[in-house]
Amino acid sequence: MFSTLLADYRQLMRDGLWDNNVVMAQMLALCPLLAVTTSATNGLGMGLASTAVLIASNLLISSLRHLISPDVRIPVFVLLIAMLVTLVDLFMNAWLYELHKALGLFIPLIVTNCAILARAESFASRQPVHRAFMDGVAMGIGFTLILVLLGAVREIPGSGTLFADARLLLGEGFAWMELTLIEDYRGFLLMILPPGAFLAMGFILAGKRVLDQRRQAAHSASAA
Amino acid sequence: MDVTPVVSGPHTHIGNNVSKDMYWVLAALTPVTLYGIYLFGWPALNLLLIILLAVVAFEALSLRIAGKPLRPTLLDGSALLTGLILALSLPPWAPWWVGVIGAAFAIVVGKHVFGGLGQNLFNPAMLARVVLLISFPLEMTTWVMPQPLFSADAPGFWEGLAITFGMATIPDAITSATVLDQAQAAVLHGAAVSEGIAGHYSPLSGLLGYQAGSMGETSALLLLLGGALLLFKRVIRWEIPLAMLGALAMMSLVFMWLDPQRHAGPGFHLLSGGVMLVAFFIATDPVTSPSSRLGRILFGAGCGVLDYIIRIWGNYPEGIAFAVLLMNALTPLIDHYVRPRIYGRTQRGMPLPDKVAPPDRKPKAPPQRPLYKKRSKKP
Amino acid sequence: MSTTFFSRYHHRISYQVILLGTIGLLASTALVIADLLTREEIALRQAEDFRATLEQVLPPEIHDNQPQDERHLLLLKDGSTLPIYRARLDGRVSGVAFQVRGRGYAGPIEILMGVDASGQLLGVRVLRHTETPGLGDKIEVARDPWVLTFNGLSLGKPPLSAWAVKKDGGQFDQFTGATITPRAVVQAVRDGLILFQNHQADMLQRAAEED
Amino acid sequence: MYAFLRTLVGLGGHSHGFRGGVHPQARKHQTAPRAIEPLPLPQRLYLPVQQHIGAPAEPVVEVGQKVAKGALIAKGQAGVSASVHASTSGTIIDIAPFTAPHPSGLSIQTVVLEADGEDRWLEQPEPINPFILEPAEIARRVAQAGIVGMGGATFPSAIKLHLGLKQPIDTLIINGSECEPYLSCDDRLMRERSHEVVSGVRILLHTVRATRAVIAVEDNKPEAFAALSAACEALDVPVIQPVKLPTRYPMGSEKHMVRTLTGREIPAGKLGADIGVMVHNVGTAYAVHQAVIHGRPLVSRIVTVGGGAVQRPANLEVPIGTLVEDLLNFCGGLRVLPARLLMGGPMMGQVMPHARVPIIKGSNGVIALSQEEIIPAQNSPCIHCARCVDACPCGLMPLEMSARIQHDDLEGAVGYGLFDCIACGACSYVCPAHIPLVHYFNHAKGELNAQKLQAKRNEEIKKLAQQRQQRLEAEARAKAELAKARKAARAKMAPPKPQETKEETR
Amino acid sequence: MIEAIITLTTLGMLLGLLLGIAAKRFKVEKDPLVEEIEALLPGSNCGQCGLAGCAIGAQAIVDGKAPITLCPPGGKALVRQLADKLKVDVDMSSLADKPPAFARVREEHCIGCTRCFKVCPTDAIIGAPKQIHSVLLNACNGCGSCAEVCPTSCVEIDPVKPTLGTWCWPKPVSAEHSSR
Repeated sequence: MFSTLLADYRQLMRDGLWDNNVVMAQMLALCPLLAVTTSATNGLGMGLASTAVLIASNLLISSLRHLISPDVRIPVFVLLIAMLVTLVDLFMNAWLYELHKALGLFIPLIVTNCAILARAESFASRQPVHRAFMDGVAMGIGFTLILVLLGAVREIPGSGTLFADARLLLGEGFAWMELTLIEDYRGFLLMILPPGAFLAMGFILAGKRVLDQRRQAAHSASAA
Repeated sequence: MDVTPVVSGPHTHIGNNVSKDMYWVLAALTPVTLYGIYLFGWPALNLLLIILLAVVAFEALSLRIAGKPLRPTLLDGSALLTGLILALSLPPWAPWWVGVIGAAFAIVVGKHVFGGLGQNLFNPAMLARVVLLISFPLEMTTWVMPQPLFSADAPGFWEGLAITFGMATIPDAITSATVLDQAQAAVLHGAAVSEGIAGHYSPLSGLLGYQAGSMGETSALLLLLGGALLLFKRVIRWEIPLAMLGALAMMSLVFMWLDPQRHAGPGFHLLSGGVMLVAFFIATDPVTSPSSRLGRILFGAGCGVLDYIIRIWGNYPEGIAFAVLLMNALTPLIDHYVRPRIYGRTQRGMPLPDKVAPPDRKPKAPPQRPLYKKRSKKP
Repeated sequence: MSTTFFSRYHHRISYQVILLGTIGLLASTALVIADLLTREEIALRQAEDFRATLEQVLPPEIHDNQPQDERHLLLLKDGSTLPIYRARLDGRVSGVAFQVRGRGYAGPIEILMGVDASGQLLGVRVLRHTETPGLGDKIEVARDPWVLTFNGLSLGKPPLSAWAVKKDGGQFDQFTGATITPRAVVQAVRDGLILFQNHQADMLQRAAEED
Repeated sequence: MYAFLRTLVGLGGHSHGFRGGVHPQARKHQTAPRAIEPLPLPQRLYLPVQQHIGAPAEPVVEVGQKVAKGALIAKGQAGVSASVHASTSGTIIDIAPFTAPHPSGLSIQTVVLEADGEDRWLEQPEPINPFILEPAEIARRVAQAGIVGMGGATFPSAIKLHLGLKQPIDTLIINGSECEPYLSCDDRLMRERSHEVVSGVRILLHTVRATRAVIAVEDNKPEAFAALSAACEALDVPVIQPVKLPTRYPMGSEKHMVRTLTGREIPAGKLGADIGVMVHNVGTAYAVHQAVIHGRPLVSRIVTVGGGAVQRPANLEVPIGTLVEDLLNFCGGLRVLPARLLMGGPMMGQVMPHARVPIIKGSNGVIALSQEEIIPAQNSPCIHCARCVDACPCGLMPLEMSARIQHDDLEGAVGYGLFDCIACGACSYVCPAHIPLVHYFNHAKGELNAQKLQAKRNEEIKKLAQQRQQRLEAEARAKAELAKARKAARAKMAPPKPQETKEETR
Repeated sequence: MIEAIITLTTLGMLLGLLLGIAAKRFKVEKDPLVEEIEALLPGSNCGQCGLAGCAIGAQAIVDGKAPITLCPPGGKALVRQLADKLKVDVDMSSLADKPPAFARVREEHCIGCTRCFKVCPTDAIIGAPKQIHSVLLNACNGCGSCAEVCPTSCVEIDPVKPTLGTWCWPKPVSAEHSSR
């Protein structure tokens, strides 16, 4: 019983992190993704905020799933998600003020993050609470990882640093994360400009395709 | 006698091929290149060689990754041409890594990501130039006055190497703004454009190219000669160069007439910046320009108009690369909507009416349908 | 089971009305509570933030008051109003801070500047801008000390004609590769100084009378 | 707006002449100076029952039957079809499939005729004055003679003439342009038999009642033009006028010739007759003269044998049904192994599977190209140079069509005008990437045709299935009723069970 | 505060009302697409798709449970019609169009059992008990049902040989052009 549950969670995790990743497989949430990932720190902040909303919305919607009638489900989802995002915005503004200053513009964007609505519609509204929670965690982490990855891919060539200003997000204790990889670096500006986001995204997607193809080839080779 | 292969006609051919075209363009660019090397000396030659090497290396790498055979594509001259055009459009004393990054963008992102030769949407060299301009504004706007080889002030071989490999800084004394920079600065100051370019520009210097600028953009005369050779060999066609230069001239004439304080004349605009190089060698890139004659005319005119708009109202003194890329992006659209009229059909694809048969003897015509529903299904 | 219990009513119009109504009620209530919880904190943070910025252009040694509390609306000659913040030392106005706006490369640049009573610049800080990262953003003090070069300058020092970037024949450095951004800042600061000169009396004296 | 733009850039008016086209090397010097030689009668002749566009003819002879030259061998069917006649006198020795002169190398029903060497004509009717005959009668005689378009299209000429009877024709165009490289059979015909050609034109003119006829000759054949002018003079027919056309491929295409001579365009999906013009080949005119004046059906034609691999290129008058092999042997055999053996010219000619295929009515040339004459394909990807667009005489965009066909978007290619393509090959000829454009178009046209046939067949089979369904249902109903009736009958006989009976009878 | 709560609640109720009415109003009973697709299918219920009849096949296509290439007798022509109808792109090249085939009765083995013509979906086999059966080529769609039931395996499904009339140029093959 417990082991099947564990296997189920492992599968959910795999889906969220790789096979059915919000960005790399579902190609959702590109707007916040491309807008905020000028640095790995920004990506991390946005990812964590989105994950919080995603988990909360999955939980809420899954527990209300029997109440919600199919005809009005979409407005209900939108209302709930908008409420959650506004809550996060308010709380961040109050207690994570510096980070809110950096990400402030993008927090309301989470409302339009179609990944959250998509998970609500296709998963949370049909699954028990515990699975919906795990899905939120998995999808959230998957999204956060991509945001951080894209942020890093853009930040390193773009400004020669990694996790710059991480202390604003995580507190002074995390100052060690802030790396300056190249001193006096003038920067490959394209990467922190919007076109760079598309470019880096394209290469990341291509990379995933290559890995998947290799894996499949290895799989079928071993099966044969 | 034995079975011959089952092939459709025609069984004869005019005898051209893709690499012949490429080598003709390379040949037409040779005088400009040699002159550019003469004007800007060893650093320019170094940069050119580095770019050509890098281009071939990246081409080979991309082909290897894509699992395509190396030889035929490496030998077709297309990568070398991209490299040469890129080198000709960079500041001649740019450091080596600018060239290498440019080559990487041109070949990998500009060409092979789209599927290789013939598939790219944008001109690879122009794409690389724009990426470099956006990313490295300092390096990409450091121009020098011509320092002809073996002249007193010209850097020697070792100095040239030092400049290219970033070991020596370019002395401030010989850096210079391009004439387009001067014109823009003058207008921003509120001075007359003629004052701004006085002493920096004359039609003769424009023609001969004895002014600051990139290696291949300076001598309008040699570029014209190369273009004429290509036109004569029918490697390129007249529509794009003529429409582009014509549109630019028209724009500058109109605005000079409206406000001669702010706007220089057509001669200045045609002979400065990268106009000539682009008109004959870049905008005419077959892959990224429209297929129909009218389409090519629209494309060329669009390049000219956009270039003028960016030069005058944009933030960059020269906008030809942006203009070309914008029009490249429009090319599929132009190709979709601007098609030659099909024999026996109207421009919209309806069968022509039969004019001669009198109505009483005309058999009842079946309902006429247009040939194509406008359905865009580009592979 | 709740499934069967509720889903029986799912298709009734009244059910939809009540459902959406309830959700709306719950959501708005939650937001109201959150707002009440955070309102004070947020206001505090914003005030702190603003004070910190003001401190940068009105150094603490020239005042003993809280400039952020001394917000006044200055009536300009063209009829518009400009909020200003006064610094006082011993009750006398020792400096003012106000916002100016420059036209940058990619949009407006909001600049806060502090001027002492004699018209000398105390400090210039960029509040908001949308300039190209890595290029135009050197106007942020966190990235480049460039804006500090304004400190101590005034309209006569340098002379008005030199209030421009070097490329335009002035005395201010432009950063390599970007001219428009520093040009916009220099112009905006110069205009701010002119504005101060034009309204010097209002900014300093009438304010004193008001109190 | 669009029209304005077009006029602005001066693209609107090709009032005469057509857009595009190419100038392939003519290479006619090999054979043009060579007079027509009669080919000695071969031993066996192979006469396919279909040598034309349309339905195959039905054989009317039996194996073992003796026939005279000109005797009917296979009768044309109703609709678009044409008869086949014996090209010499002899015995029918077989009626069986034989390799068709077609690139597929597939076979076709063929009548094999063993020559008796006498070459004895069927009883000839007295020559008659055609100008006392009704046009419909002339058309009938043309049909009887089995004449088809001799330029290579092989459309039955009588059908064309019938169209002309129904619609007013103002201009009769006789196509003597012969724009294909290598070929000179029409050139020689016009030079050597100009009187017969002009006579044939006169008959055609009489038949379609056009006001004038022009014989169009490309300006690289001055001798033919002079001969025709002299013949017109001699026969005193001022309404027939030889005209010089600029040399440009594909001038010989009906559509483009009409455009060049009259400035009119044949609307898509229509025929020349719809706009008052009719085009016939000079060879057709000659055959009409033979048929109407002398009562001789079409049993021979002029064929150019050329190409670098042929020992002694020539123009031969060949009995229909002669094997290509015999022609080559008469010309001294092959000098070198040919890279391609073609029937027709190098632009639109078809590759032959081997030399044991018969000459048919539309075979205007047998070209054996040596390796040097074929420029080897150096395939590279399409670079969108659009030379094909400039070369296309039909205003198509071959590169767009082939790209779609390559990705199996055949409908997309149709949207770009696939069915307006005349397969002239100008696009492939100029393509620097050596893309087999015409091959793509041929493939797509064939594939779409096959799909159309299949869809039609599906439709028919569906009807059959529905009929069966109905039949089965009807049978089941009948059976049920029968059972009911039987049960009722049994119920009557059996001791009554009152309630049930009531139910059932009701 | 209170206003916000009231506004949002009222808005919710109003929207609920609207949506509830709309859901009742615009209820779609049955998918008309299924019928349209069924009309395109051959209708011979031959079972070559592995489903029990064309109606079920049509439903499967609409539900996305079967590819639009499911019907061998329909051939490429049908695939194209279906692709048009469903607005999907389909890679025709991967479709190894099963060459059209006809049933042929090997007369030396036929015992005249009539089983084959009873199952023929298009009534393409004629014959009578104890008589040798033969196939009407025009009506046969090569589905092979007859071959399955023949007790002596005397029905063969032969591919149709191309003739001059049906032959068409093969798609050109060249390494360079087929690289994608």
